[in-house]
This record gives sequence, structure tokens and C-alpha cells, in this order.
Amino acid sequence: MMKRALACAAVLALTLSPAAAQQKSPYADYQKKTTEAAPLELFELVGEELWKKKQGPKSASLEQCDLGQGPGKLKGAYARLPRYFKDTGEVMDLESRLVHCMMSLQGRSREEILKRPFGNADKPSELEYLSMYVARQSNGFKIDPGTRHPKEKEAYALGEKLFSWRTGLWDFSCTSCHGEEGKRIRASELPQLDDPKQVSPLIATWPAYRVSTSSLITLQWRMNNCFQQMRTAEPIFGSETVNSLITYLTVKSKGATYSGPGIKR
Amino acid sequence: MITKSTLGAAVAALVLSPAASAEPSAREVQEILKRDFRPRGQAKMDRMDQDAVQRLCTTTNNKPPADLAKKLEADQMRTIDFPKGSLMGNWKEGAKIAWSGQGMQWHEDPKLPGGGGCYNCHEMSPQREAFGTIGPSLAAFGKKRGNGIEMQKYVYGKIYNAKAYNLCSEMPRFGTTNSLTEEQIKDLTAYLLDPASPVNK
Amino acid sequence: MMQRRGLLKGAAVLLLAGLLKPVAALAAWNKAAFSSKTSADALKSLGTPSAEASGGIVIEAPQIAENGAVVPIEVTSNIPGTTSLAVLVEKNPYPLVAKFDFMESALPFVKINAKMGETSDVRVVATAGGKHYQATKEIKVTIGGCGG
Amino acid sequence: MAGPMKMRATLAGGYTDVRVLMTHPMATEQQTKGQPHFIQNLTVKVNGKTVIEGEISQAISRNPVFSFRLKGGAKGDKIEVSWLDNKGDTNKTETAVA
Repeated sequence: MMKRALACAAVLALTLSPAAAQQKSPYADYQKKTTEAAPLELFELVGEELWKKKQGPKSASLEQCDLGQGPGKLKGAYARLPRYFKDTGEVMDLESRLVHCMMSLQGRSREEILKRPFGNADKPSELEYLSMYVARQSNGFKIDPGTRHPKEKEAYALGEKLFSWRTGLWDFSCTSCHGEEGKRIRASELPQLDDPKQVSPLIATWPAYRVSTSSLITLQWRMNNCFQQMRTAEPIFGSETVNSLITYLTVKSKGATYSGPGIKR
Repeated sequence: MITKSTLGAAVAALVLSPAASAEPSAREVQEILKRDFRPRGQAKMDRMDQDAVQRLCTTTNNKPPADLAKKLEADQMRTIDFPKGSLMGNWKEGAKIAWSGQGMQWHEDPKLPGGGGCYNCHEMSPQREAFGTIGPSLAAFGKKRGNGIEMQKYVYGKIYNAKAYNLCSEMPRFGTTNSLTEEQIKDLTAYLLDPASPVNK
Repeated sequence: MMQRRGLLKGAAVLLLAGLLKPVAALAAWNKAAFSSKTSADALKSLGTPSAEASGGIVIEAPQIAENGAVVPIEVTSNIPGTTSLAVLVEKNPYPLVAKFDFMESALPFVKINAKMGETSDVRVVATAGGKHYQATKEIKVTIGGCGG
Repeated sequence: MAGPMKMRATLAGGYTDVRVLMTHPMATEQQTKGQPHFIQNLTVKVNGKTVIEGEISQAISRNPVFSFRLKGGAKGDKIEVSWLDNKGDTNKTETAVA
């Protein structure tokens, strides 16, 4: 039964842009119903347990983690990331900041934390569970990443530059697939990611539960997987490159209402 | 902390125009990429070095000056190794290569044969309804254009190194990068040109 | 395959070993119905070989599902005295997906996520007052977008 | 051993809405080369009394989510949901109607 799903035999060709798709896609009803029925709460629950669990050499929880709104303040915190953090001197997205908190509060090493940054259906990663839990507390908040600090401006500018930077064995840039409206890769519509109208509904629903693989996916994973398909070397988790691309896309989505965690196909 | 950084930003905005202060140079971007990636599996760090073609297409937003493009296209043409005789292989093998999207990724076994991933971007045979639209439709390609030796040479060369024909094409250089073998490219050529191929039905 | 294992026997062994609470061991699972390869056979095994079409059964589901791995299906019976609902996907290798018995204050309503191998009719059979009723709804399944 | 469950039971215009989530692979024969692993039975109890008995197959999606409805109900009613899979593994969760 599921073999056919793996054969990648798509039947329906969509030419709608995602923005228009919200009203017109034949899948709109399916996506709405699947979102309502997705087991997101399960993962958020595990994320909450991990947030409160005492771990690491310092046997501490993450409850005092400062995601930009003060220690332990979770409401709306995710919607205001990425942003510049004075204590590290870097622009950080949620996952980078979580790694920072695990290191500083729990005394754990970066190597140990990032041994398995991306999980699978059988075993999501700690960072994926935590991302779901933290992101939920921003549901309904306006997306408002940092844009005023010079470092935040730098991150945006680097992200913009990287977006059209051709690289890797096959000469691709992000714009190869995401630079024009109305294109498809196989049967999947490709959003034009430098268009705020097209990128904001996507940014508003990460992290997400991926229906086709029953796994949790985050923005760090999304960037990593795009580079994998671009046939580059592997981007380092939470590096300036990855965080700047996330900053670029999130700033493009500024002002939209965060409605995640969501589902992806 | 928030007040402070806001203040800092305001001061910075007064002193410097944000675009001028923030925009990294191509050299800086290249250095950042070398720092922020690591080799994994078959994907080594040399993949992060922008070559002249990638650099020119990036800096000119894929619209290079004509004379420079001509020169670089000629360089790229010299990378193509045209075999003697017919360039048409087995279209049935070509079909498999066109359908497969595998190959050259860091998690993949480099010993396994790679695919062309052609359907990611092109319409080809009516047998496959899930095709992309990043590249032009290649439906009935040989039927429309014939399959003489000049056409064979064009198709073979285009798959081998698309940049020899259109410098800033989005199509990978399958032969030049050793992503496909000579035999595989011949099979794909047959898939596009052989009258028996489903592409031409 | 699991059909050969025999749940009750397995449970009895576990019970003897003191590994399973007795309450779980009481559970029954209609192996014959769930192993049937056609919905007709499954319905026979459930003891509902024939059922009359009824507008009292409402199947709320998307007309077209992007991915067969998760298809939300909501079923309500407005037929008075409904005591059970069975959900079948006609074209699945084993059509019977689930069967629920409702007692006491439970309303004949359930919402599930089902797997569908391909476009198929979904059939719901309700039992009320010893009689059987049914309704069907087609759900199209597009198995697309294997990328990211 | 079994992964977490989560349940919510809320009063909604004349009935109690119960939504329950279970962590389970719900692996099919095809996925496992003939060694499927899936929940077979689930039971819903209200204040200790069984009100729903479900028998389910491998065609229920991974990490099952079910919604049920109970006539009437009152704040504080104790709802309990338990499951048993084909390998003899079980889990249960309970909550009070809010």
C-alpha cells in the first residue's frame, strides 16, 4: 500500500502560487483538516518535558533560557527570532539559541548536543521536540525578527546575497528553484521566496510535522536539506550562513501572524 | 538590553547607510562559505569554490556581458569530450536515468550510478505526469527536430556541459562534473532523439 | 505475519508470565474481519453482510487528499440507537480500518486519520437496533511531492 | 516503554469533546516486511465505566489521533483511554473534563 507513495508518482499538476493556493488549491480542505488532526500536541508535550528536564553536568533544566524576551519568557519569543544576542554577539535563530542555552545552563558540549540534530519518524531529535514546544507559545503573535541592530542588518544582507549565490557541484543558487513565480519541481509548486506574499505563509508555519514522512522538521533542517539537494558540502548547524538565510526569509515575512507549528506535505 | 541595542542601532543608522555597511563583498561571502561548510561523504569542500562561470553569473544576476559570456562559453565547450561515431545509446537506459533524481549528494554512495533528475525541471515523456517547469518542455524533442548527427552532438554537448551553450543556464554540467558517464549521456541523448523513445510518441 | 500469532493466545501467555494486566487480556480483536482482502468478506466477518443505504450517516472528509499516509475522516451517525460504526477503505489491501462500539453516554461519532493506498470509496457501516445501514464517499488520493 | 499520550476533554454545547493522541509507529506489513506493529484495541472509560470499545487496524496513521463525543458530561468527569497493540504493549492516560 505504501509502496506507491514511495514511487513519487504524482498525478496532479499545480500551477498556483502558494498565496493563491490558500483559496484555490484543491488541497486547501485537506491541508486544513490534516492540520487540525496532526499529532502536533504530542510532540509539544515531549518538548515541554525536555524543557523542564534537569540534564547535563550542571543538572539544570532550560527553564531559565533567555530566548530574547528574558529568562524563561516564552510567550511570543519565537516570533521575534532570529535576533541579535548581546551575550554571544551573534544573530541567532531558535535552534542556535537552544544549543546556546543547553551549553550555558546545562553545561553540555556542542558536540554532544549536535550529534543528532535532525531526527526521523521513529525518533525526533531533542532540538526538534523543543522547537515545537517553544514555537507553539508564539502562535498568534506577529512575526517580528530583529532588523535594527547592525549585526541584524548584516545577517539580512548576507542572507540576501547568499540567496542568489551560485555554488556547489551543480551550480545552483536558491533562486534556481525559488526565484521565479509559478514554477514547479516535479509536481510540487515552488514558492518564490524573495516575495513576502509567498514566503510569509511558509515562515508562519515552521517548525512543522511532515505528513509524508511523519517526522518533525525545522528551519535548520530545511536549509540543510536544500543544500544537500544543491550538491554542496554540508552547512554547519547554526552557522552564520544558515542563520543569515533564515534571517533573510523571516524578515521578508515580517508582519505576518505566526500560526505554527504547522504541517508540511 | 533591548533599549540599549535599539539605541545602538539608531546611532549606527545615523552614521552609516545600512546598505553600504552591511553588504558583504564576493570575497567575504566566499570566505564565509569556506568557514561554514564541512566536507561530508562524497561532497568535499572544493564544491564550495565558486568558479569563473558561477561567479560571473552571480555578480551579473545571470545576465553577463555578451563578449565575456562568449569567451567563457568557448572555454566550457572545450571541456566537452565528444566520442567518435553515433552519440545515440539505449533509450531504455536513458529513461531510467531521466527518471532518477539520485546522485552526488553527501549521503549517497558514490559507487551507485547517478541519475539525471531530468523530470525535476523538464516535461519529457507523456508517461510521467509529474514533471517540473524550471526548464523548457522537451516533449517530442526528436520528433520536432530530427536526430541527425548535428542534433545528436547538440544534445550530447548540452547535457555534458549546458554552460557551453548558455553560460548562466540553470542546468548542471553533468559531464564536466562527472555526475553522468559518457555512456549515460549517450543513453539520455537516445531517450530524447530515438523515434522509438516514449518522448517522441 | 501477525495473524498467525493469535492475539488471545499471546495475551494468555503474557498473562501467565504476569506481564499483562488482566483488563488488557480481555480485549477482543476480530482477526478474520481485519485480515479480509475485500470489504464484502470483512463485513461478513463483522456480522453485517448486508446493509441498507442511509442518509443518516455523515462522512466528513476531504474530497482530495494530497498524501495517502494521513487522511482525516470524521463519521457521525444520526440514526437513532446507533451502537457501532465500522470504517472501510474499499481499495486498501485490508479494507477494514476500524470498528467502534458505543455504549452508555458515548455518541456515535468518531474522527480518525486513515492510510489510503489510492483513490477509493470509503464505506461506513452503522448498526442500530439490530439493523445495518451504510454510506460511502469517494476520496481521491494524490501521492505527490516526494521532495521537500 | 510506550511513548507519551495526550488527551483533552472539554464541554461543548451539550456534549463532551474528547481528543486523544497516541505515540505509536502503526507500522504496516509493507513497511516491515511482514512484521506489522500496530494498536489493535482501544477503550474509553468515563468514571470507570467503559463507553467506547474500538478495534483498529494497521491502516490507522502513525501517531494516532482520535476524537470522540460523549452526551452531556460535567466538569471533573474522569475520562480514561487505554490501548493494546499486537505485541502486547499497552498504555493509558486520563484526564478530567474541563
